Amino acid sequence: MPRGIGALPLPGPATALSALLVLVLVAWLVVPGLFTSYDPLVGDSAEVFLAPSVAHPFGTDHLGRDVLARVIHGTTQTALTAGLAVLVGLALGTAIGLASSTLGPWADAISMRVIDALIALPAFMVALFVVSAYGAGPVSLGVGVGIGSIVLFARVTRAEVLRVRALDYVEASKLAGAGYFRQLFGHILPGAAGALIALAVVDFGAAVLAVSALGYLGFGTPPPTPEWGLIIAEGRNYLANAWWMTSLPGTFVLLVVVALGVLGRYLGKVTRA
Amino acid sequence: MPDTTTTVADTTATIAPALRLDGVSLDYRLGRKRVRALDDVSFSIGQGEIVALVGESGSGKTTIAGAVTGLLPRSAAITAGSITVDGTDVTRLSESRWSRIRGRTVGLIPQDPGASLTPVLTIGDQVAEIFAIRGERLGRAERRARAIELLEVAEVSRAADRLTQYPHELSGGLKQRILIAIAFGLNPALLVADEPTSALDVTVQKQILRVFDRLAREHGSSVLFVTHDLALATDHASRALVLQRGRLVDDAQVAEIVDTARVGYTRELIAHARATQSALPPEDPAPAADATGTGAAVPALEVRALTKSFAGRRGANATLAVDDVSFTLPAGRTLALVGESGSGKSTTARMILRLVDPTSGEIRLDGRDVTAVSGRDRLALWRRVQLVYQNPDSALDPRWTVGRIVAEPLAAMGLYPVTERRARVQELLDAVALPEGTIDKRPGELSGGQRQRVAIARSLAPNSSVVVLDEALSALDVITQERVLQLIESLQRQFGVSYLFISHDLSTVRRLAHHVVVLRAGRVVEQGSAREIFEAPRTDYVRELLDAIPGHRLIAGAAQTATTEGASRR
Amino acid sequence: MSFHRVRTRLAATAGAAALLAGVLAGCAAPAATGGGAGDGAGASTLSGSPVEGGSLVFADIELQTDFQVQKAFNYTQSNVFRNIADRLTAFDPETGEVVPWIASEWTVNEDNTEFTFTIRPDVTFSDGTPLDAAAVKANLDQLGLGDDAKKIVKNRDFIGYVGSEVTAEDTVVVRLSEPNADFLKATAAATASLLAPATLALDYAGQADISKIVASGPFVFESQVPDQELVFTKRDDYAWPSSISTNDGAAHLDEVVFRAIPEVGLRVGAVASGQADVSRGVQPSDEASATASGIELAVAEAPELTANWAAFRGGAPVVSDQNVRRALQIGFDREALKSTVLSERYPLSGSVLNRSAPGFVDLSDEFAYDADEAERLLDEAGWKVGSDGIREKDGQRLRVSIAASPRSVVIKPAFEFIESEWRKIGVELTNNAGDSAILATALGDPAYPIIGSRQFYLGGLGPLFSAAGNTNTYVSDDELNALFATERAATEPSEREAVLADIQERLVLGTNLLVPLWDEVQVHAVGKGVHISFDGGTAPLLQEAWVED
Amino acid sequence: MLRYLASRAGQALVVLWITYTIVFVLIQTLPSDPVTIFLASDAGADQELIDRVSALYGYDRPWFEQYALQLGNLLRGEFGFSLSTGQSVLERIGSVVGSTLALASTGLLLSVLIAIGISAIAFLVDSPRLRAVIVAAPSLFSSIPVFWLGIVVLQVFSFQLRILSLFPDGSLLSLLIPALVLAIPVSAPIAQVLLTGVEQASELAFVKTARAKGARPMRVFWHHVFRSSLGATTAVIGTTLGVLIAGSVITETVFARPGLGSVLLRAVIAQDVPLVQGLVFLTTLVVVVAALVVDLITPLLDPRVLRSVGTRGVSRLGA
Repeated sequence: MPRGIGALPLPGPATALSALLVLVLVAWLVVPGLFTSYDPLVGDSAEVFLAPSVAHPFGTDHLGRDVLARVIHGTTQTALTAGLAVLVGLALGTAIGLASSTLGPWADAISMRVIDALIALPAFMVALFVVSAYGAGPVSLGVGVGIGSIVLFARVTRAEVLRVRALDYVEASKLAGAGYFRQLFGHILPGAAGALIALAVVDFGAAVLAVSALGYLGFGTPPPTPEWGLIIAEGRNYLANAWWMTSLPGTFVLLVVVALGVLGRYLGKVTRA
Repeated sequence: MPDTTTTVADTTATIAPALRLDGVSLDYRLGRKRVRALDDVSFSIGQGEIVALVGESGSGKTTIAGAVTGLLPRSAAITAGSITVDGTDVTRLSESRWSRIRGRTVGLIPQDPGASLTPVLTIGDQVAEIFAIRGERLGRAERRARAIELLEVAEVSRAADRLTQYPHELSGGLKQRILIAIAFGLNPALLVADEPTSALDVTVQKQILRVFDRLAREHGSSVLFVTHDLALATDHASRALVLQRGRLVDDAQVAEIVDTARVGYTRELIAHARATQSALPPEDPAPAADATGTGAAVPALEVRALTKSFAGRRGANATLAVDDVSFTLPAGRTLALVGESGSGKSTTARMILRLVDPTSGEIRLDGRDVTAVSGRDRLALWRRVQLVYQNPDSALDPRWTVGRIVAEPLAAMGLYPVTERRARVQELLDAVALPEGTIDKRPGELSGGQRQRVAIARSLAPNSSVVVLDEALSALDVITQERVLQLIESLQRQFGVSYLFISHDLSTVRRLAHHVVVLRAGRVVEQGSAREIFEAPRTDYVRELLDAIPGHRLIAGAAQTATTEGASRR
Repeated sequence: MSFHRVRTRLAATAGAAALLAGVLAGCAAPAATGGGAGDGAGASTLSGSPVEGGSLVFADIELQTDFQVQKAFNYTQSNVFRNIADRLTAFDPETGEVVPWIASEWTVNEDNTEFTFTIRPDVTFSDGTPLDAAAVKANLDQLGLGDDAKKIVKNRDFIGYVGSEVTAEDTVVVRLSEPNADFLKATAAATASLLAPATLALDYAGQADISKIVASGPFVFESQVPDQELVFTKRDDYAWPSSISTNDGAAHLDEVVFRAIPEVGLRVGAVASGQADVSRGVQPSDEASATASGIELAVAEAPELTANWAAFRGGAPVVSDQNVRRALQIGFDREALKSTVLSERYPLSGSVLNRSAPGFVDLSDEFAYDADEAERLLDEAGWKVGSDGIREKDGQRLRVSIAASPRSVVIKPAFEFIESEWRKIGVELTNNAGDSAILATALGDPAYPIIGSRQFYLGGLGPLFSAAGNTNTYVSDDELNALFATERAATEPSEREAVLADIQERLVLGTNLLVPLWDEVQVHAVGKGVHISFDGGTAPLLQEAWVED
Repeated sequence: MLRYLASRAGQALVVLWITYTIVFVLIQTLPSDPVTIFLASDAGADQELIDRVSALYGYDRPWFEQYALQLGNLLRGEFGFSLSTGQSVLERIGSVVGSTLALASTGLLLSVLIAIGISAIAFLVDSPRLRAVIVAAPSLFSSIPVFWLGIVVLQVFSFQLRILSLFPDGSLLSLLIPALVLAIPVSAPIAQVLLTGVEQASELAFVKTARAKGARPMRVFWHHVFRSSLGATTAVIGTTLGVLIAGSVITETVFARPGLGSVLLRAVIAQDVPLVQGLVFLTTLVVVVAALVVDLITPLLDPRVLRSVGTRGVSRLGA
């Protein structure tokens, strides 16, 4: 196979669809009002437990609120929580990863032990503990879940930095007289960024699920604020007589997570040049 | 299966040819895009014939090898024509059908012995696997005996011990021998050898090919010998097919090619090959600074008793990577460090660049001792000595523009006022003869040769007096190689820069070097002026090296064709 | 209105219950009669002649691991204790009277400080030791004084307990430092279950371990799979049930198994698929489908408990203003609440106490829904409507939050509804109902604005709301404390009824500390052929239950 | 090898110590005093009792004393008593650890089988469409909320089909089905590793060699593709234990199974510090030991690793 071919990945239909979905989400984030006329908080007592219909594509819940409206308006809170989680993981993880891969053997040994410790310390346990201790809220949820993804980011950062550092052009810039930070910000980080961005995108999806799991265990974002994880978690109580309350938002979130995965992999491919 | 006689040079029209391609065109799918890799390629190989398939990277030779063995990536699709192997049409076969054809009908000797053996299985398992594939039920003892037998035929040393070893414990040469043993063990009608030795040292290459030729003769197998090296092709094949950008441009008996190549492209290749083979090393105008280095002028670089020992892992005793190496590089000259892989030439270079700390010895640059410089002094050192890497793809940050790349030393070392830097960069790009506008391009938009030129420009940016060329030509195609080579020479004349030329390829060394230092296992075997080394080598090792350079028939011309080993037998 | 009570075996019929339910609901809800004839919606199912033998699976919402009797405040604990242990006295939900059990009779001195119990003879613990006066004293002492060495808290209902004295082999005299008429009732509570001396000798860990608890009840611990099931077998020589039991001897059932279904949505299905005979905690939205699939819904009322309420906490500045409290009290439509997230099986409460409780006074007209009045009060309190509809006062939003136990199936949705109602009058509510962790912290935090709860109050309302230490309001209201004192001192029933009325008035209207919500009921799904009844604390009376085969 | 074992054991101890410290810090930063929470039930909070209990558990000491005290106790295997149940922590954990182990190990086994199945099919099918679907499976699996899956499974198997007991009845099915639910998300990362092996397979030189020998696709998969990704796979399995625990917390809740999951949940809710500490310490111990075992067997499965032994490479952690 000739060299070069296969290196340039064109977005396939799956990637395109995923991107589209994410765009829709962004729109929901900015102007949710444009996408639904229903109030996500105040329901209509006369319209409880309505099955999905044209008027209510996702049906209505136990308070007669339009489930789709809650999903749409829930985007904000979800993005806030999951976003914070990703941020925590990214910031701390990258820091540890950089330390271990650029600050010499001692730093490496220490950070690797810390990483091992974080692996050994079940992430979910920590999340559970943080959230229960500080009460469920966007911040505690975000931080609690975020701690869990530190390991991932640390590992990927380390692996990527080591990979990039091994490339001749980094040594070349050293020979060109570039100092630590020049190399770091000029070559190493930009080289590793791709994989990290990709991971961040995927991790976002994972965070949404983790938050949902916590919601199921009773540590969800307190109502009225709608949040995907909690919508699914709470809806489960009505699975027997109102399957749509949990299943439709659940399927939707599933699609989102998968889409983010697809995008993440694509970004990974593109940026890893 | 129609047996036409239309194909070129079908010497055995009477029986089914071992291989026949009829107007084969092939595309690679990339998303919605299609890239043509082969365009209407037709040829055939007679029973017992050894045919070389020559072409540069990207010419499609590997694609042909893949198509013939059914090992193309899934993105490949044959759009026209047919492929017939030993009488069977294999143009469109399912994987399972292919698995019945492969091995016994068509075998493969892969390109990269290093990666071609399953790392987690013992050699024994992988050799013995062919018995299982052939459906032979053998007892442990017998399986072992047969495996050893196969290995010994391929001249694998200590065959019995190898069975329990894992690939990563063996040298590249051994691995390739084992792969050859496996391929011949299945005794296929057609054997495809895909660049079988491109990853190996010349001397090893020679031994391997000797074994290969012998086995091919003994088995009377037909061989498709894929290579980028015309010299190699002419040494080992009776007929040569020349590919260029997916088209078959030439198909002729080696004898003819050697005398009178009809096709222009072939002629170009021949010319280059001959040039590198036979050209006399450049004359050294100045009195050659002799080994003791007491030359008149201050040498650009002086190395005295340089030694590097690596501590063995977990108590294993230390190994000497570089052992008491001394040489002198006169100003404005080129000194070649020659040696096969593991000879310590790269380590030496890296010590000179102070990327590796010497264990002992002394390095003098323009007379100043730089053996132990660090911090600021090391920066100062790098202003004088620069490095050009083997692989231009990894040597340039794909995210940076050429301009920024070349300017990096200037920026980092704070040379030239910011305003003048771009001008300086342009100047350098002109010096390495890169087209207008390259300055704003990114490496991805350039060809391999152009990238290497950018790398060279960067190495010259800080007005360095010594440039270390670490295998700087080996990654390039022959024609490109030639051009870059000429550039390097002209730059030396222009700027009087001195080169430390690290290479395993004696033919390029011969073109470039005034002085040659031959390393083996970290020690200097022989050194002296290029002439002495190439005309009158004093040691057997160097002689062996020189002898291993392929292309004897090219130099000797048509006369030797009949007698050279590996010639076709009909 | 006793006729639709769980324990009325004769009167209760589907029609009657449904009719009443309809009345209470203010509209005839379909689900009420859903099951059709034969299955009395909301009635006890003790009809026909008992069948001996068999096993009954009671699916609770969770299984407790801590059975230290002092802390048996949860249904999950009292449900077990009711069937394995006996008490000095029993509470008759029909009459609201305290009736004899292990104490065959008793006398109280005129100032309610000295109680003399006569202990029924021939009662033995399952380990053979006699339940005599000495054993009773041992129990009362631990309850009344606690045992610090064993980290055992004292029973909050045993106010002023000084000590007991065995005056005759069948007589125990209890002395209190202050009058407490409610002491008698306190001895009828699950938290006053009598244990064998052997058990009392154990430390906290030992007493918490159900497998180590020895008592005198109709069922005896057989085996357990921790966190999964508790198995009890009938005690053949049991012959001392309280006078409210219809079965004077040993239990009909050979064996009872307690299991847990934490998932609300699975509780009806468990009974429908025959995997549980009785399942507690059916949520309103499942009632219709339950009756439709021929499952009986037994509604256990809880005169031993208070009604469901929301209590304002003294330490929280936002609700320190009585106008605000009043506004929140009348600021939501209870009928809508009922029709949306509750069902006709949940009577709207008219006070702190359940309608079925003795001394209940209906104050519901006094806090009827009046949004305009609520808004007026809030304006008056200085809370002006802000840009996003939520009221503000000097930069601070009118935000309150509520914590409540996850065990109630209706309290979280109920407050989701109330949240949307309060939003209309400009109040923002953060609904932490169902978050156990927050509840745990909130209980100890006086500044946490609102707690939603309902509690056993056999020891009187005093312990729940008197001293500043009470975790419900953290408010010590002198007038209230005075009332509590008079209540405890009161000897004449009529006198006590009057005081109790004043207390309710004071709590709900005087201080507006409590927002009455709905009467406490526990809706159980009961499988076909299962006959069961419940006591005044909604605990199953398995001694008189049976299963048709 | 001995030296290596020793050094890894040393590392394991360090890891344990770090985790203990992390947990200790977490607990110290608790906004509320666990003892208060424990005692401030509906019964009302009695301050003197609170003080006495905290003294009893040593929570009144300065943090550094507590740090040393509790660490010492853990090292001596004294896990103290659960605040919320008064039981000995070991007793509490011991009473349910069995069922969690059963669930977790079965789940792990199933997830590995699922992963192998997926990658095998992905390697063997010719149709690119079908392959695309199969390759998407892992990311799908890791995107399904476990509790949702569990409840649906119960509705179907227990209520509709009535073949599964709602309460764990010790039957094989009542173990297999929850284990399967648990295995779905756990299989995802394992499958991903195997799949990357499969995806590279078409480029990998040694796979080419194997195919060139004329080996049938199935043989190529087992002897070469699968066999050579086995090292990486075990490494990943070593790191899925976290997911496994998270999964079992939820699975155990949905299926009302007793186990560490539900114990942990209650302990955390009650902020039962000794119990939480004990749980975390023990699970950490398990995970660390597992990682150690993985490290020791990986070289056997992949001889290449031996060279990098001693330096725990990221590659082998499957990042």
